[in-house]
Amino acid sequence: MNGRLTAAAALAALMAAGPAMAELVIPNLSYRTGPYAPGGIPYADGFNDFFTLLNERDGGIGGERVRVIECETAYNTEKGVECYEATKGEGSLVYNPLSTGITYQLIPRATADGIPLYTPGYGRTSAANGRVFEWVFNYPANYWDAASVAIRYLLDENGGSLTGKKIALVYHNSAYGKEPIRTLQELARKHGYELLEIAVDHPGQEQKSQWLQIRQQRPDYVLMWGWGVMNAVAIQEAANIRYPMENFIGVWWSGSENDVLPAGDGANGYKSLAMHGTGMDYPVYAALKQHVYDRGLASGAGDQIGSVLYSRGMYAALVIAEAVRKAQAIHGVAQVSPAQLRDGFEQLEITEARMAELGLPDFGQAFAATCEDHGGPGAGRIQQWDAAAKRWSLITPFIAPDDEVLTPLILEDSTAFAAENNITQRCQ
Amino acid sequence: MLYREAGDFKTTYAADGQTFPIAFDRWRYYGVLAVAFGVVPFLINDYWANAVFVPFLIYAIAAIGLNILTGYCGQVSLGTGGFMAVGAYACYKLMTAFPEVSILVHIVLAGGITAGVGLLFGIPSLRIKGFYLAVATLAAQFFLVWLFNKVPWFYNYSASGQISAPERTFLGVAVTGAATPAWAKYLVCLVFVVALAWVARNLTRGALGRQWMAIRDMDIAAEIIGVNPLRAKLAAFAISSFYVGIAGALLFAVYLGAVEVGEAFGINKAFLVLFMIIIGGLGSIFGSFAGAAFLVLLPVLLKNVLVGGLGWSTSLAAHIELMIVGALIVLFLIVEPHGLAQLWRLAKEKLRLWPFPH
Amino acid sequence: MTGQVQPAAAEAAGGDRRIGPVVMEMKNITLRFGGVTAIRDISFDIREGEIRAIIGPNGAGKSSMLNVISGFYRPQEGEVWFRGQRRPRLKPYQVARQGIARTFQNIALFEGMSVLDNIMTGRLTLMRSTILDQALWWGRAEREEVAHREKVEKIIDFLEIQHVRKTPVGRLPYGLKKRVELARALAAEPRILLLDEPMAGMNVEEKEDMCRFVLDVNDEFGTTIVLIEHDMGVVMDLSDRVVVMDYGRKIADGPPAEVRRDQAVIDAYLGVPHDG
Amino acid sequence: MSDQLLFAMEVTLNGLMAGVMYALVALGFVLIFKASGIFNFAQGVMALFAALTLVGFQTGQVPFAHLINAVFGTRIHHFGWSVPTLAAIVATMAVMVLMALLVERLVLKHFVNQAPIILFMATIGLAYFLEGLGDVMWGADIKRLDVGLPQGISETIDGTTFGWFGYGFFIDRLDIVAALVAAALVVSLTLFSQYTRQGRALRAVADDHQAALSVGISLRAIWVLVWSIAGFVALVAGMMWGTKLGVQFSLSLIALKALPVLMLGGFTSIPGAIVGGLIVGVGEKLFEFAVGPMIGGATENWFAYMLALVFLLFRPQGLFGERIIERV
Repeated sequence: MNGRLTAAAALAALMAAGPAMAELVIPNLSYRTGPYAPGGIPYADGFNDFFTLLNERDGGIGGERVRVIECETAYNTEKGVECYEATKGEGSLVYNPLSTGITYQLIPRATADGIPLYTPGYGRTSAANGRVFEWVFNYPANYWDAASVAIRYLLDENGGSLTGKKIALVYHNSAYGKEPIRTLQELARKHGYELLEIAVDHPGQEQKSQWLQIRQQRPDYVLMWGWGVMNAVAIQEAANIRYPMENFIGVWWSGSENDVLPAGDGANGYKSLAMHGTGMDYPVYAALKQHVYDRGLASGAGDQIGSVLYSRGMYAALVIAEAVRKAQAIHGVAQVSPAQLRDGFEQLEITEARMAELGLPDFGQAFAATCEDHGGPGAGRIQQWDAAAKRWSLITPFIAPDDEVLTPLILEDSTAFAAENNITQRCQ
Repeated sequence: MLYREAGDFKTTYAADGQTFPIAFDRWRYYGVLAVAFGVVPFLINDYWANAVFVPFLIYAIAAIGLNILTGYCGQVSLGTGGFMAVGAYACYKLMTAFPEVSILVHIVLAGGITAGVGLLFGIPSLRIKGFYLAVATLAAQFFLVWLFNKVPWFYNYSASGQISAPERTFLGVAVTGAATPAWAKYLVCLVFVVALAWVARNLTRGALGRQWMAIRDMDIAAEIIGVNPLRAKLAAFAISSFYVGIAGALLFAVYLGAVEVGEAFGINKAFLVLFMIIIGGLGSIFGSFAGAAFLVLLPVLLKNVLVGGLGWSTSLAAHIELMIVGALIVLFLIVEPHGLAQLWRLAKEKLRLWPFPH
Repeated sequence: MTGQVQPAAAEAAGGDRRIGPVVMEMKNITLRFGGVTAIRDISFDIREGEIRAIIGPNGAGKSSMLNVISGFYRPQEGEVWFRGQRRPRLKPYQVARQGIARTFQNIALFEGMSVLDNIMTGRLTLMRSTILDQALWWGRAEREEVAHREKVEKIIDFLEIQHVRKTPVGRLPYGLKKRVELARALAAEPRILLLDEPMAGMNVEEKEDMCRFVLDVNDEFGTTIVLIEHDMGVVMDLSDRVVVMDYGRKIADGPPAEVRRDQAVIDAYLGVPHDG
Repeated sequence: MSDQLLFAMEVTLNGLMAGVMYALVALGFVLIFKASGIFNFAQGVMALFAALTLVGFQTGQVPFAHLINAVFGTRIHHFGWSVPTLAAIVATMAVMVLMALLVERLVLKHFVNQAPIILFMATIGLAYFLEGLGDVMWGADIKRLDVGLPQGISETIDGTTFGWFGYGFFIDRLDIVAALVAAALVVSLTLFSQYTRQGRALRAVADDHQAALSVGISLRAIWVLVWSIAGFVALVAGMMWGTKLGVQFSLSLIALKALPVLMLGGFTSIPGAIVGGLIVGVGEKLFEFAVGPMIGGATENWFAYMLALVFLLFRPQGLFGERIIERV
């Protein structure tokens, strides 16, 4: 009897693809298990907490409460697909899967289903071209921007010239890790540095050969495109061979507390890119504490607040919330549809003033999307780790990427995609 | 009282050798087929296709393939992920190079190419035996994944190294690409599963199947009674890889649509399919289905019960889910060590005697 | 050279039976494992249709000899002649295809398969359908399966194991397993049947049954049989000629009655100290 | 000496060190396989679980905090104390022994006289379970493990070799410690199995199950013993790797690095695990150094297996296995 009840409950749960209720449904495809869980947990917490804040403080967005449906993907594409299909029927408005693999997976599906994808700082870079990718948004910055910003920063450090310098790229041997290679090669041609590509296989717990290679080749700078345990090990190994940490720059996915803490003092001085600010020095945290944490509504264990990836999850939620607001304004309805939300994303403008209003002054860059531009300005800052104080500090203002190099690359890749999939370009 | 062999006399050896000797089994089997072809396609939606049926069917093909090699021929393989990748990439290259040829042909050809690769990595099986043989297939697993990641020709020089399936149609209906209707995905996979399971059944009940099982049970005796071990083992490797390759091609082209080799075809996939056949039952076609169902459906079911039904947080649910799957595996083993297929057989035997067990 | 019997004498000994010309001949076989010599310079022949026994104390090299005949071991020296030709280096399965089948001292059945399937494996050397035929299971594969099944059923009848036809062999008692193994060997319709201690570990009744089967096989199918056996009574009753081995050497060869009287044989069995 | 040669020497030395780290993981597999013929799929997860427990005790985490909070709506995470490292190690060891007892009582007991494949399967179930349990008990976030092991370049070796060659070799001090620990582990395991009653019983069981049982050795007691020892080895491996990686799920994946070592060294030989580890370590590092850059790098994973494969083609029984003579 009991067994039958459970089975019935399970079946009901499986079938629960009922009509959309009067809510804004925003799925959170997160990963709190598996090899990348340490990165997935804070991001998901930040994402959830921000929407909880909006619900608790403002009663939702434009009077509509937000229902976040969390679904565990374990960073696994098949589970990602399952999550997408399971949440799609609930009237989901936008997907943010925090996985480049799942993003590639969802681009055709979401495009066919007419649901926007928001992939800030990850995913398919050429989706920045709104002419081809109608439903995908990856502003404020993407991988290629990151590569270019890093090189721009190094140019500034070296008085405008990198000629004769040797720069190593230590990358996760996957689609994600290979993203910046093309950009860095193009930039090498332009600026005359030598690029040394060093691959690390998943998961990357053992990087002796890679770091011995760096020790022997003595590159002037090391860039890193890592994720998961690979980051921590690389920073540890760099410290071990006494590579000067200030010459070691990670992408924003290689710049969280998780990555530097295991190396202890050795990580002091390590730099990474940042597309937003970090730490508790923003007014929004007072509101979060008051409306979310003190009421026991915090997501997860509630111990991730203020960390880099928590901030990023919160930032993603913030942009989505702003897009919803924009869509509500455009269409004059509170209960927006995915297609209406797409319009909101496409006409979204976030200014410094608005960020300050939201309690996050000097946190992210201002940007305005257009029909063509789904990628934003792509600027990034550099942050540096202070091991004694255990905190990141931003050491540069926002640095703009080199669009002269990037634009043709994006155009090339997106046009190829359009041709392959018979997509007629929009925004003409 | 329906489940009887009494009165169900066989008058020919052909009838005695058939797959379902008991009439009731036969009818149930036809019933399942009729529902699968005649009812499910009309009811299926995106969720059921993508989360349940399509992965189940594809993994069933891979599991049958691995079961041929490991369950029937006794050669342990941990290279399933790599061989699936061969199928997927072969399919991708064929699809993009010859868009005018039917996708179904490409999928079968992809299986053929995988068979060739499997044959190559099967050669060491002549010298290396038992669990040590796993090293050859592990080498294949890691090498193939590395190869597809490193050589840009395989992914048509795309910027990120991902491959994505362009839209291809069959009889005017899309079967790959985002516009594929759920029922089309399901039917394509179903047709492959039914055809391949039928062929596997034929192969394993005939001369070749007996050679495989002889090698599995005692390879020396098998050789002395006249089994050519080279031929039998390589046939097992090739045919098994053919199945696994088709599963890989379907996984890429029909199910996922876009894959990245390290993520989709890593060592985890090899373990997953191995777990399926061990849990389902080694040396059993039905076991391959049971194992695939167990490992595809159980996590989905548990997730829905724990998160959807009981309202737990996803992280807690995910962790508890792991514990439950683990505990269930141990529990099933304690009840019946030879897998779900054997459990099923025992249940049927009991049923055959019911209600007069003595 | 004790007890070496000339072929003429053997012919005389079995004159009334259908014993034909020499079908297989072992010439100066020597087999070593590392430093151990298992077989030292042994020669003997086997005639068509006879029952040829190899006897000797434990460790005499009898089973190794059988393994040489079935191609499982390759002797370092010596030649095997089969049907008037020197046999090249063959793999065991090639030897099997020439019509040499065997049973094993420690039963080597396929434990995971049914009795019927085990016996069917004996006919593998006779099956001709291709992988494609089998995959599609129409025409040749099915016809062939049925034809071979008929042959196998005859053997099942002959050895009186109908009742366990579909039982997995793992569940059978020892005596039946031995019989199934014989059935599997017979299913191959061999020219020469090698039996490695077919009666070891059996009770008197089972032994009698097995003796009857061996004689019937020899009688009905005219199969040449080479047999290793410990039970002297059985050997004396069954065999036409006997090779006696001790410490890897041949110490006697001839009809049972002669061998029994041979002094070297008596010494070997009674354990007279060895001088070499 | 030419730079390339010096580099190659440095890579070789580091390969040896990496090999020791692999061997540490492989040892746990060998112990259980030798004593009970089980390929323990859960060995990697055991290392993770041990490291998680160690950190948890050290930092005074409340076990099952996540679950307790979810059920009772509380918000507890830490007891607010920290435990000295040594005490935490002892406590963790006690947990591992308890785990061994439970594994025997709840799992292995039911599988006496079953085929190895079935026991292997049971360990798969165990691996799933332990992974989930570790997460529920201690949380899935990354934790820093500091048991006072030194890390970073060894100045002494750097200085000495610089004096010799004009190029200082890099050796990680953690690796030196690991090598010493591995040596101590092998010596103590050998002493244990040679000179203690339990050790002799262990060897007897490894040699011949049936015979050992017939002289009155309790198989179940042996199982508890050997799983406890494997738990200890897992703890040591977890400590070494955890110091390097931080404690998180990826720690359990080090088992993958132990597999080629096992293939090469043989599943039943402790010296085999060590020598196999060294060969794999040196082989993959040298290959990555010499050939890797030409073919795009990241070759280590597959090269270890290719190396083992080529090796096994010439010696199918593994490095220390006995020559296989086939009999019928």
